[in-house]
Amino acid sequence: MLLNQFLMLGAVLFCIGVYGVIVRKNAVLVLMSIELILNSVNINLLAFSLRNGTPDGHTFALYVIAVAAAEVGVGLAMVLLMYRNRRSVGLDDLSEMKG
Amino acid sequence: MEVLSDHNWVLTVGTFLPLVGVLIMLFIPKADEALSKAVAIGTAAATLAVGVFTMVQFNYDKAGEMQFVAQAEWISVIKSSYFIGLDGISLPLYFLSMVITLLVMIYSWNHVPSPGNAKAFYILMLVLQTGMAGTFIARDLVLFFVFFELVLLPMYFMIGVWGGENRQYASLKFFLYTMFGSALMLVAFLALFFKTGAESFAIPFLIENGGAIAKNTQIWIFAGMFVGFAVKVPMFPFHTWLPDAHTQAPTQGSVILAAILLKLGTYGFVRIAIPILPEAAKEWAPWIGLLAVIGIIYGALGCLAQTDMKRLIAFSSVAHMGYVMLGISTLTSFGMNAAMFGMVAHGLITGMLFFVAGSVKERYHTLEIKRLSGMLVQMPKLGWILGFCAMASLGLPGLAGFWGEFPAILSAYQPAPGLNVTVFRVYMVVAAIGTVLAAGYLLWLYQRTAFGEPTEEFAAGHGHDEDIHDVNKFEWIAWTPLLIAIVVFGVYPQLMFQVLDPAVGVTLKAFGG
Amino acid sequence: MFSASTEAAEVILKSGWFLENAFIIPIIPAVAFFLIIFFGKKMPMKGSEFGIVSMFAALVMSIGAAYQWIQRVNGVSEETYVKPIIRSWTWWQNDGVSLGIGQHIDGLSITILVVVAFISSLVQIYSTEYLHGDRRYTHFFASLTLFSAGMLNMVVAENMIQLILGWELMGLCSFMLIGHWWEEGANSRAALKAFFTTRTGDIGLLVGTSVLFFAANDWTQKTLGVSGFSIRGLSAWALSGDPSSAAITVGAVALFIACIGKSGQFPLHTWLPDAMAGPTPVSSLLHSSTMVVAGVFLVARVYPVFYEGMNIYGNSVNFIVLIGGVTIVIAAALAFVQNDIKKVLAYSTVSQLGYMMMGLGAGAWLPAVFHIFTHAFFKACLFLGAGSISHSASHHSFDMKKDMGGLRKFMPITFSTWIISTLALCGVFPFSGFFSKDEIIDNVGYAGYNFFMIVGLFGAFLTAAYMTRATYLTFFGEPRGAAAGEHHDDEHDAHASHDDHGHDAHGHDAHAHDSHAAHDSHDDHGSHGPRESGLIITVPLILLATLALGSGFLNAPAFGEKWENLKKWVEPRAEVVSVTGIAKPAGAHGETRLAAGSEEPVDDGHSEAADSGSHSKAEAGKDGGHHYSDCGSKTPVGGVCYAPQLKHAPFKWWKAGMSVGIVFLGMILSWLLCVQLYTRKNKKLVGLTERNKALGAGYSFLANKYYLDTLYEKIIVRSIAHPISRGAYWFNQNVLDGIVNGAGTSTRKTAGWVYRNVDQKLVDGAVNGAGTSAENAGGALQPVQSGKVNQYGALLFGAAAIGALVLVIINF
Amino acid sequence: MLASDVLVAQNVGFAIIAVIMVIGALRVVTTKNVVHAALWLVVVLAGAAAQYILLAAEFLAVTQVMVYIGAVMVLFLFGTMLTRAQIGAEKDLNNKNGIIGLPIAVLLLATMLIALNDGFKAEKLSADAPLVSTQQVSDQIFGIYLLPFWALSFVLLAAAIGAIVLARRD
Repeated sequence: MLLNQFLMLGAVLFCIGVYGVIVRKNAVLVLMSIELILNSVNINLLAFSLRNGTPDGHTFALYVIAVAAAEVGVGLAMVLLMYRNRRSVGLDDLSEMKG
Repeated sequence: MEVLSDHNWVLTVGTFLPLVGVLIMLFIPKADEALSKAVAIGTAAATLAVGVFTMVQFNYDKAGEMQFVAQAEWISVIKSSYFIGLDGISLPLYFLSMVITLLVMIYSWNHVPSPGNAKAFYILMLVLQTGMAGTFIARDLVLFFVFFELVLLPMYFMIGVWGGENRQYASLKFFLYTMFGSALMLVAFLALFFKTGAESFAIPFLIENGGAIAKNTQIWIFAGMFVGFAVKVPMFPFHTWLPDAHTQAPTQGSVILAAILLKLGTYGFVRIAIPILPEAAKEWAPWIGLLAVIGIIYGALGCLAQTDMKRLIAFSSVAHMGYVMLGISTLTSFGMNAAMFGMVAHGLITGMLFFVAGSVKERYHTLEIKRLSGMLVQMPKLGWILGFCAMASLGLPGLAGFWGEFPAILSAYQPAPGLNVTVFRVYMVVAAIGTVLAAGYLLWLYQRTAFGEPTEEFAAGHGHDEDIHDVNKFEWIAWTPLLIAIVVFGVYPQLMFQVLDPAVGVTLKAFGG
Repeated sequence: MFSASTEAAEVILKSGWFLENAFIIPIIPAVAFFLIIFFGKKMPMKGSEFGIVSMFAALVMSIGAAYQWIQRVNGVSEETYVKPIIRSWTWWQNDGVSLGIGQHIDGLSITILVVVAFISSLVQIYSTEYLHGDRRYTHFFASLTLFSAGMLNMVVAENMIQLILGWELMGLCSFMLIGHWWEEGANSRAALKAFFTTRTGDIGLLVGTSVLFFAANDWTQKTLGVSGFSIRGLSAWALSGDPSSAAITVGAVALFIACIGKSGQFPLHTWLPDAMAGPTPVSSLLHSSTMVVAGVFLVARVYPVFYEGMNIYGNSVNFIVLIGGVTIVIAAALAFVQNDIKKVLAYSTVSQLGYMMMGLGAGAWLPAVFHIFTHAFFKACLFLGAGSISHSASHHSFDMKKDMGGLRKFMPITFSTWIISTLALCGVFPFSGFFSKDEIIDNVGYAGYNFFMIVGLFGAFLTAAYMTRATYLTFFGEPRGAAAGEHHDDEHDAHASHDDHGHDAHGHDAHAHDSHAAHDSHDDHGSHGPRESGLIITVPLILLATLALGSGFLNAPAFGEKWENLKKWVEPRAEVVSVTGIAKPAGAHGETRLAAGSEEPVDDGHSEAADSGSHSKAEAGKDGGHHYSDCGSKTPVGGVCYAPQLKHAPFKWWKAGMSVGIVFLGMILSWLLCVQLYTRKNKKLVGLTERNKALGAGYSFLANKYYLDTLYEKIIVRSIAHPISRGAYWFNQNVLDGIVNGAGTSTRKTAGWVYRNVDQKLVDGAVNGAGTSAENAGGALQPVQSGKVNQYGALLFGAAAIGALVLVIINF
Repeated sequence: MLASDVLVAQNVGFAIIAVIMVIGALRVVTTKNVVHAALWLVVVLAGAAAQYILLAAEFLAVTQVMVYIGAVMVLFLFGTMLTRAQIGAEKDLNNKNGIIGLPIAVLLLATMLIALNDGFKAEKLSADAPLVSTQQVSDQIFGIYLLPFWALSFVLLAAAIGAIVLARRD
């Protein structure tokens, strides 16, 4: 069982996530893509952890999951707020930073 | 490197004093604007005092060596240390940053752009000051990078909050563009670090070992740095953020941007890219020179096409930094000296021009060149100052601009051994033509704005009379030093050359320069 | 510190305080400039006193220096090379080389110093009256003084950079002075044009200086221990046989382009007539006698460079002679079709400058310099005379046809000075112009440029003709227009009107028929008829006229050797000077000092001079008995030359007689024409027309008169002068002017195009394109600014990806 | 059972799961229907959990299932419900010039793959490597990594409060 197969899987997921982040307009979907990215990271972490036989990877994977949970919570809350304010979750409707 | 002076604390103090000021200001109620202004200016003045002290203590006979060197553990994990020092190249810019900041603050006393909030504005300027000064003394790449980026944020807010109508766009463009550049720059730094055996980020160390890197690798690393610095300079293809940033930024922002921030890029070339990677520099020099002369002509054309005074000045920056980069690209100490001088001169002159533009805007509420006319009739002093700066900027001998421009052109006649002479001589002629274009657009600007009769809408008795007043007290205080400096350096350039020359010589050891 | 050679100079050569400290001369007016700027307005005389005092101080110092220089020269034999007094302080250092600022005082600089200081003083006095009550009186004097500072600095310049400094300062001042009445677009445009045209020429100055510096620096450092900017170094280098012909030719041509611009030589002369938009004193000082000779001065200053680079005395026609000759004719022809008296003078200035250039190009160094000297006096006098007329007689009009005529009765002093200067300009014996101009023409011929000698004579003819015409129109015939006191009522109202609210002096430009009117304003005599101007104006005229009459005798070979004073004092002697001592690494002053000591021709210098003198006896005869040396002809042995050996045409009365004859011919012809044209025009017009139609061109004098008659009635006829001048004028206005102006506009157009299409669409678009699809890649900057999260993501990851890629590639 | 066929089984398992995950992930970023996207995400996350098991991280696998599929997905679905009236396909989920996402993603992927391939060519994961016990993990969390843990707790707290503040209807 190769180390690379996991890493590469991680890489593929990561890139798909990136693609999603860039392409998607709907906030919820963007958040999902971010989840993809995070998971790919987790897979890497665990793979290395197994390779080195140290538990650090696990620890941080856990942390990542926790952070992800928090992020999703806040993110969705923001989406809700946004939706409430402007009946839409299209990210390009967020034009505060537009020049 | 032995410590040349026991005052190795001055640099640290001079750099971080502004932050202390910031701390104090944080406890000042926002309402009490006068106080926070006073504190900020006081801090800047104190910083400048430290700067003066540094200048006094500076050992001019050893301008070539690093002085006031201080080194301390910082991030040992990545072998980066807090390593600072000052030599003939850094000194003028280091000092200039302090002066400009103080003057800008004085100018801001009654020119805080809308939407007010002087406290925040001044805090940003202080932070900016730290970043700028730090960049010029950092002797460790990571440290350099940190300061380099530290400058970015305050400027972003300055433009984004206090800027013109189109500020968000401009600020964002500025931020992302520079960010993009710095990303590559960081990569280049890392590559450098690993390629030199991952031992240290200290510049002297890298200078010693950088030459050993394989040539192709050097070229790649240089490419990274090139983009990073060239965006900041800005060189020809990377310049488009500049006009927007300048046009939208508040006067103070433009002045600092023109006077100091642009220099960070060129300084990076002189201090980091070229000495560390001589081989790559040789390879890149012709291309840098090419972009430089394109920038010269191109910036001039851009100026001629402008209808907005501030935008015109912004474009002229592109042209002038072209001369600086041309000087650098020759890789001769002749050119380097010219470039360094040009950087300071451009800082003084263009800074001054932006001041004037700001005051014009404040009086006429517009910078549309065709709406402005007969400034000399309504505000003779301001008009003459504008004329003075225009003359200085077009490189009139006897004023500072000339000493950055002419030697740069001169140096292009004989670039460093190993560079294609013919190519550079062509550059020389093109650059010389650029001086004429410079005269063209500046005088054209001057003729249209200052000469003639005031236009209808601004003629006396059309409701603008109370706005249109001549130079006021704070402006005088803020401008006089710059004007004097422009004349002094123009009449006696040796003041600066004697500091630069040895240091530049050291920098170019790798070229036998 | 001194460049040391100077103390050594005292060893045998006399020197003196004035010579040693000549560098102060430009500093005085420079200081005065700042005084005027800062305190001028508060002073009783509005700052003019600073200017005048400083100019007189400069004048005194120059004269002192001149006196001491003459002592110095007389102290040694005819053949000895007289060291210039050179002092230099480190001005800036670069690449370890320290480049100096200082003084390089020799006969040439002394001559010009005196001229400049003298004329400036007079013009400043004159201006106090002429611009009395002008709204920018103080500014005017500030600029005028700064101008003098610039010119003087250029004259004493020790090296090219210092020279450029003065050169550009003058450009700046002429910009300010031409545009002095900038309320009118015309004036500010003329100012812009002048500055821009000269600036264009300055490309040549920058490039040429760079080329010469790098070509010469090594040699000069090694041999003389001075930088490649130093004028002395360049001169010696040029004659040392060291330079590659390519380098020195390129350098010389480049420099000469700058001279073309500055000295209004063809084809860059178009700015000079427009420059007459400035106040008349300005035209008199800058655009006749001092600034425009800067170009000529530059050529004379580093003459060896041009001597070698242009291969003067070579059998082929060289660039300088060509340009000079062309300019003479073109400008002189143009002077015929002018009605504005100042424009006539402007074109005559151009053509006189052509003479100087032609002289220099043909190796007639001394006559050219001498012509600068004399021309300064009479041309200044003419301009001030014109100013005096417009000031007192013609209500600020300069139109000879409309507003002048018959003035000799009203203004005798102006008239007589004018006549003297005109005769001098035309080169009538014994007026000063004769001695200088005739020398030039002689020497041009003597150097083998026969064609150009004829050009010169033809030019003299034309000069005489158009000056006669101008004189006639102005002073003879019946008073016309303002001179006859016409429409002086509205003038009066005008003056009254702005005596009431004095501020807007420009208030009545609208109906003032000449742009100069408004600003010479506040002349209380607005309501009188023409009359003589006051003393402040006439005294300078008289002084100048005296010199126009007398200055020629300073160098009058006509009366034999001992009259050739200027030749003795000014012309650098071509002697091989030993520099054996200096062939050490430069810079170390100890060596340089001792070196400089041995540089004095006492020891071996003389022996050389001796034997070179001995073998010169051979050609002494055909060389007009002048001392002969190798300099310029072959590489100097055992030393360096600072000046080439120049030939001098022996003076021949018949030649002089011939040229004077031509001049008189021109005058008489022109005079007769004028009489017929302007006085009896109406009688002649009728009746003769059809007779001429019948008999065609078969008439001699009468018919020609008629031809010219109709010509001035704007009917197309075949005559010599007309097509040339018209053609030239057309060429001038449409082609050259068109190019000058067109260049500006077209650049702006291209610029606009580039800006719109390349900058905004391509480059900026590329940036913006980062986030946007192709179709909106252009104008609307949709993408990066959109502030959309996705696009920040795109940028972020994009950058990351590229960064990673770079890293990966590097690590391969 | 024998290590070898275990390995074979693992490899086969990995392959299958990986394919499913990739497909799922692709659908997540391409589907036109938000709810579907959420469900596809479930698939990916579940796959990830399975991979964790293959990587001998049971505890994490469990956590993954509980936290993600249990909590996060529900959140997502709620979010979807709350923010969008109709469930079903809709047109503009993608922004119009997102197309550049593709090159960037591909470039990134290429880079990574090159780098990985260059880095650990055929490095094996030894099946008999010392497995990490949950106890070790907990020891670390409450041992050397305690500080991050606290930080994390604050993050969660902040997140919770923040979410409430944001989402509170007032």
